[in-house]
Amino acid sequence: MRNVSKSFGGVPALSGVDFDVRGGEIHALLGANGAGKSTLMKVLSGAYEADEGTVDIGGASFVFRSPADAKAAGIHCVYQEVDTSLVAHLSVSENIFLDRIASSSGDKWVKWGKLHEEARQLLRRLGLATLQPRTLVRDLTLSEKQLVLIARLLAQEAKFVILDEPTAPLSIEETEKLFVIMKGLKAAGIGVIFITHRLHEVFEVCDRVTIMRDGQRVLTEPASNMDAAGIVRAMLGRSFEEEFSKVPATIGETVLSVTGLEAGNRVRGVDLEVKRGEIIAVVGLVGAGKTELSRALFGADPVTKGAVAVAGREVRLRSPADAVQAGVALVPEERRKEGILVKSSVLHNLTLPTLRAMSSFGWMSGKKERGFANDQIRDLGIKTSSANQETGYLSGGNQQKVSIGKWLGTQTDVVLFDEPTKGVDVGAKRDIFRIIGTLAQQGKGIVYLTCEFTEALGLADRILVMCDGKIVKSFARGEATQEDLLYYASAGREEHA
Amino acid sequence: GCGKNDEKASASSNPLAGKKIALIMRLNTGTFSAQYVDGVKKQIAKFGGEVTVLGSDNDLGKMTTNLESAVNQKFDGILLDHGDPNALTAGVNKAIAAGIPVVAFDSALNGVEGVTNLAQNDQKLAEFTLEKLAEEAGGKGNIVKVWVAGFPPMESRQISYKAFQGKYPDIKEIAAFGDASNPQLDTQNKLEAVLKQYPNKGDITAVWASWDEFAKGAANAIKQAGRDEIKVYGIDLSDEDLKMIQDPTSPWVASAAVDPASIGQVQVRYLYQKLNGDKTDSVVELEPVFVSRDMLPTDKVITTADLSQYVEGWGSSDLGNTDVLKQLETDVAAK
Amino acid sequence: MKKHLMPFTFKYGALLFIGLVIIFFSFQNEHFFTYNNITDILRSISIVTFVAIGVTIALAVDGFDLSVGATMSLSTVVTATLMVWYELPLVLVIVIPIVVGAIVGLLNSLLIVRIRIPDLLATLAVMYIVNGIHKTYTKGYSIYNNMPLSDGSTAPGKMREDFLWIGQGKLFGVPFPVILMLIAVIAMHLFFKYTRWGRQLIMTGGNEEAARLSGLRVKRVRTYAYIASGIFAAIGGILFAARIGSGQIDAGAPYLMEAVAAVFVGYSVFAAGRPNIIGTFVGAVLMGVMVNGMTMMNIDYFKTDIARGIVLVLALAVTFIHHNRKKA
Amino acid sequence: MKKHLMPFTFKYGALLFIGLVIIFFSFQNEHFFTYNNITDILRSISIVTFVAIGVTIALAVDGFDLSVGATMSLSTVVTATLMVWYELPLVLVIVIPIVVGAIVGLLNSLLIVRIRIPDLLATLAVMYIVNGIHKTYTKGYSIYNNMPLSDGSTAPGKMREDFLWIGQGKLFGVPFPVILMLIAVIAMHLFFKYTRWGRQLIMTGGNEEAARLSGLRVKRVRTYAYIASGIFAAIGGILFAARIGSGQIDAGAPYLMEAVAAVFVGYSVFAAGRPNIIGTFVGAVLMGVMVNGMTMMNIDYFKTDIARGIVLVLALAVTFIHHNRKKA
Ligand SMILES: Nc1ncnc2c1ncn2[C@@H]1O[C@H](COP(=O)(O)OP(=O)(O)OP(=O)(O)O)[C@@H](O)[C@H]1O
Ligand SMILES: Nc1ncnc2c1ncn2[C@@H]1O[C@H](COP(=O)(O)OP(=O)(O)OP(=O)(O)O)[C@@H](O)[C@H]1O
Ligand SMILES: [Mg+2]
Ligand SMILES: [Mg+2]
Repeated sequence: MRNVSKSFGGVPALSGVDFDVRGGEIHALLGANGAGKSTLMKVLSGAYEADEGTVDIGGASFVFRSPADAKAAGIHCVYQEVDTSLVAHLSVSENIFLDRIASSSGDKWVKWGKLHEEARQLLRRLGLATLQPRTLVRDLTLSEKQLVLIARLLAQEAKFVILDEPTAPLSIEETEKLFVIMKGLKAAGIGVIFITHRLHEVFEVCDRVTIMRDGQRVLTEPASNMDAAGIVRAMLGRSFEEEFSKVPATIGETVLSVTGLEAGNRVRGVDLEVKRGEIIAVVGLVGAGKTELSRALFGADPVTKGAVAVAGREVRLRSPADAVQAGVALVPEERRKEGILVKSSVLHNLTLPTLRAMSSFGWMSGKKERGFANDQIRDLGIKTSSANQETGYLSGGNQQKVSIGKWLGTQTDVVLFDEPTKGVDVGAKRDIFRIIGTLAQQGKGIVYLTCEFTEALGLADRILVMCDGKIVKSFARGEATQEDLLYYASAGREEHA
Repeated sequence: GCGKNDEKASASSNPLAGKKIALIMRLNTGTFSAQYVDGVKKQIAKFGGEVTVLGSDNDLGKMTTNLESAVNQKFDGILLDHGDPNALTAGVNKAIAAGIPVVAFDSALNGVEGVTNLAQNDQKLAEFTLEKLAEEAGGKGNIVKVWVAGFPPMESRQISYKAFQGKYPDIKEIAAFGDASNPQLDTQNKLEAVLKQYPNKGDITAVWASWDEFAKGAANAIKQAGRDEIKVYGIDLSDEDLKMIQDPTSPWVASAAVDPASIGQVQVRYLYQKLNGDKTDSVVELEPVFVSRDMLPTDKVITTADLSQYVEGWGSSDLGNTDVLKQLETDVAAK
Repeated sequence: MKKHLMPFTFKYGALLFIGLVIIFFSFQNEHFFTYNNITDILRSISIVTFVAIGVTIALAVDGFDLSVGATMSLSTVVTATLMVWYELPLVLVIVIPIVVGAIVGLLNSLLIVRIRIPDLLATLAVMYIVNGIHKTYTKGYSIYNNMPLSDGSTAPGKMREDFLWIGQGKLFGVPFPVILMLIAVIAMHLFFKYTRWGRQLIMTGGNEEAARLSGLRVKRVRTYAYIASGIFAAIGGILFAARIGSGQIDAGAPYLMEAVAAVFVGYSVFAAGRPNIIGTFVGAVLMGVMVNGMTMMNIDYFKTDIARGIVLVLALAVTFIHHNRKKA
Repeated sequence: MKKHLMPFTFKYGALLFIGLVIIFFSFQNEHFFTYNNITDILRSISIVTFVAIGVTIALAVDGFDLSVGATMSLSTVVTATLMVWYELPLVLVIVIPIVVGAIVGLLNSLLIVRIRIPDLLATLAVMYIVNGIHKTYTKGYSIYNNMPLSDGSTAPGKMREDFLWIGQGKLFGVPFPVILMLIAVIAMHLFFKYTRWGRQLIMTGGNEEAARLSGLRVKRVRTYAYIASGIFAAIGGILFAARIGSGQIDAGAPYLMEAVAAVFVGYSVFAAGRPNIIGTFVGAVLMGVMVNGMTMMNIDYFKTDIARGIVLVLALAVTFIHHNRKKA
């Protein structure tokens, strides 16, 4: 790709980027949130039309106007936003072969039997033998959806393959399987572009690394020439230690206690206790039930059994509104869908839970609102042109900060964080940890649900390991290693399987 | 005859009692329709029968369907209201082949053997009011026409209107509009615009409204604008309309109509003549009646039921009555 | 320069367009731009504006309310029968239809919020039901002063003079329905812009799940929105009865489409691309101006539909061409 | 046990419900379940089924087409004038209205796909325009054999006998429109289920972005969908003219809501929760059965509207209560 530029509504996302991939290599594309990685790949795969620049393949120069053009040139992509590329109410097979059905050549009639059979074989290659090709995609988990998209890739005759943060929702085993597949593609002479925020994965599979910052390419080097610190420095433009400077907080009385909580299919009897000022991490593999636990504690999903007490008072949480009243807040996992309103301004998002406090006799006070919003923007370091900016245009990390910031005006005793660092770059991640530390210092109880064990080890006062809907083990700070956590998180699973 | 009714009839002394009649209507809302349905229902009740109303929401396709399902359900007799010959001929033939007598009102089914067609003379209705308008205006002036095409009676009235324009070249049409979907208020709003356009007294002599729903809207607009020099001439007459014409402050001064209730009554009588096996005329003309304010009492408010006392030819129609039918009424009443 | 021009035409394009339409008609006919005619136009749109405000509120929470026309019909006949059949005092004559409208709204929200039938489907079904109810209630008759009843007697009551004044009277030389309409437009605009509840409606419409997870009682908010929609439709019905002085059957049917058209034109005002009260009002004004102006020009009634459609397309095109260019 | 029962009632609940309605009517009236009456019911729904197929296709690509009623009206009068005014041969009498319908569809897609006006808004505007055009074309008159023309002469032609047979004739004892309808339903069902183009439509409707990213030219697909919608509405109009033997003004207006209702009931058939051809057909049958059965029971025609609305609610409730319970 040569000299690619692209801007959105006057704001440049890419400016004059050159990027090259060779057949038969795995090329890591790295950068902070909003660096322009996805945008570059969308240009390469024809999803966006570049304002400037060309794509050269084997000497010929192309300008892709649609994904169809890019596919004709042998470029296929698994996009970061999984749901944008799946049709929820269609079957797994049809989603796998979406490109084939969408093409204007080939069979005019759809032969369902054949299609399902081919899908079954592809799924087996990915180690998903249990997944029925006839299942509707809307009934799948996020990781299964991601794997369906990877299966779709395997069904193509590609020359170049783009994987935009495919490992974010995958478990460790699934990630390993994906790496095997990526190596297979590489061996077949296909060029693979791999985007991730997990640096150790880069060293595991990648041959070369390209790093982007603020819409520009910073460097391209063989992976063997780089180390993690160097990558982070290049990404952020400054040196940075990925460390968890845990702020000490005084631990007080119990603020949240949960006994025998059951909800949905995945929460099967959870006991939990959080004290003021304490950060409790709940770790588990993908699918352990962390998200459902957080939703149940927030009243977002119905609770079938069990008791919850906040600040010593027994509460029944029928809706999130009840939870907020009881003093519980949730920063949900899927921020674009659940955490923020993408079409509303930053200001409106930030003041949404505190409308009552921002108004008197029902009338909104513009001054109070602006004051609060500007405070949050300053304190949390939200990068936005103004409080009136549409939130959807912020980068992922900044959206996450808005999703956290809106709770800071409420009288909360307990804050639940569900994977708040997913898809967030290291700089923003550090900001988020800082905010969490401050909240703990203020005497709030924190529940931090994550599948990143290092984060739990660095941040938490206590770590609970969740497996198959139950808390199977509890560690105090400094007691556990990453291996211990992994052991209990997966051993528990074997026990129950 | 069909077997089922013989059993029913045996319950009553008179073989004509206990008949099941279908009334198939094209338009089924509004006071005119409601009064017409009432006329039909009352007369059939007097004959000891039972009536089913099949409305068609102004959809001829639905009307055809209704006719066909009435034949399938083996009604004893079928009444049609405001049909259309192209749409209904096939169905009517089917009914007659099945031995079900049909009497139609304003449906122009004259080409079909065995059907009695009641018709109100729409051209004459229009003529009456237009002549009155010309007379009161002294044969000249500016008028507003409220009319809409697409309905057979409207199109007949338009023929008279054309003739009227030819006859009185000094009467000029300065505006024309009309919308059947929201007849009253749309007319009111549009006429208000026209009144603003011609703001001086004497700019507009009269409004000719080809339908009472239009006339009501026109009268309201004029009254509310205080332009009482403009008179409204309408067509059709329901109780509601009558009240407006009687009101001395209302601009609506005259209308021409056939009593909707008596249309229903006469139609039923002809159907029962057929059921009795009588030979009936294939065309029956219902004479329209002209009603203007000066014919009506000023001391009390009347309804269309009392109108016959003041206006000759209204509602008193004994048309279609026979001795057999009178006997039937007494038999049923006696039971 | 060009960069500045674009957002301007984008934001004010629709208003400019309406201005041009008004200027055009003013040149066509000297009587068009007179105080009396302007107030007439405003009076003629007062009913549709109320219905359209209802539609706007429902759309603000991302729900389409197809039942407003039927609700208006029901309210019209109920209003009239309360006076003609039952001779009730003015307060009840106004309050009862509003309560009826609220009940229809409640039924809608029950189906949509509780049973979770999609909005278009639920309100379509309710439209059928309410249409059937209002005709069954009057047996297909329109309601008017001292109407004959089916038992042969005449109805005891008349439409009250003080009631008719609501639709026909003037206050300080301004038709009373126009005053009511302006109050409603301003109040609802302020409501959406400056009150907590208005904000809750808008946020719920923006993303219901995110709003719920921010602690809003979204079900309650949506319920209120449909109830408000029903109430505004009912007010439209009351005004209709007061304006024509009788209770017409099916009076509301044509108002559904008119109201929706006004709301949609409103999307393009200030380039909102969303339902908004001021836009709705401007949309209603545009429609009223078109009808009035074209009647004055004595344009065939069937051609006015074409003109109306084209104006709608142009107004929308102005908004959405830019709207999407911005995004793409 | 309970677990198995739920999905069953969920999936077949709506069908079961329709079966019960039919059984109920059969017991109420001996004439109901007869060959003649059944074919009559099917014939009575043939027109609305064609229009509803058009609506279904548009909804399949997630687009609402409010203009189908107007397109049907236009097609009806065009068909009639081709015979009555111009005495054209049968082929042209059928082909020209279909082309006209396709043009309306093209106009819709132009506004929606190119100018990107939201579907409801664009098709509402086109509805106004097409309504105006069809009335302007005939100056508001309905078209019938040898009608008088405005110049005082009479029209030269009549509705052709072979044309009328399309709407009124029988083949092997089955009304011809019923045969046409069944062919259309089966063909469109196969089209959606087994052809690449059908799947492309469904894909586009399911997630336009995903379809686009898979290399589908979604704009083209959506354009075709609106054109198809226009064509089916036009066929509805042709059938209407053939059925009633004249060209009525505004004939299509009531068919919009009826078609939409049929499509919506169809959502609940097999618990699809989405537009689907078989569901649409079943929905149309249910509506036809209800009207026919209730007139047989001598239910007041006003009350049939209430019943229709309630049936719609029940059918939808069966689907969506489960649909959402599953998700929640
Ligand atoms: N459709 C769009 N409209 C407006 N701005 C956009 C759009 N897509 C991306 N951007 C902006 O372009 C910039 C680059 O975004 P991009 O998605 O390429 O980042 P990224 O490097 O993939 O980040 P992440 O690691 O969070 O996925 C960001 O500032 C983003 O806000
Ligand atoms: N409504 C739903 N339909 C289908 N799958 C669901 C639904 N809700 C949750 N899941 C899936 O169930 C699995 C377990 O639930 P949960 O999300 O609580 O796990 P988790 O431990 O939080 O995993 P993750 O790391 O993916 O967030 C997840 O993979 C989730 O995607
Ligand atoms: Mg990205
Ligand atoms: Mg989770």
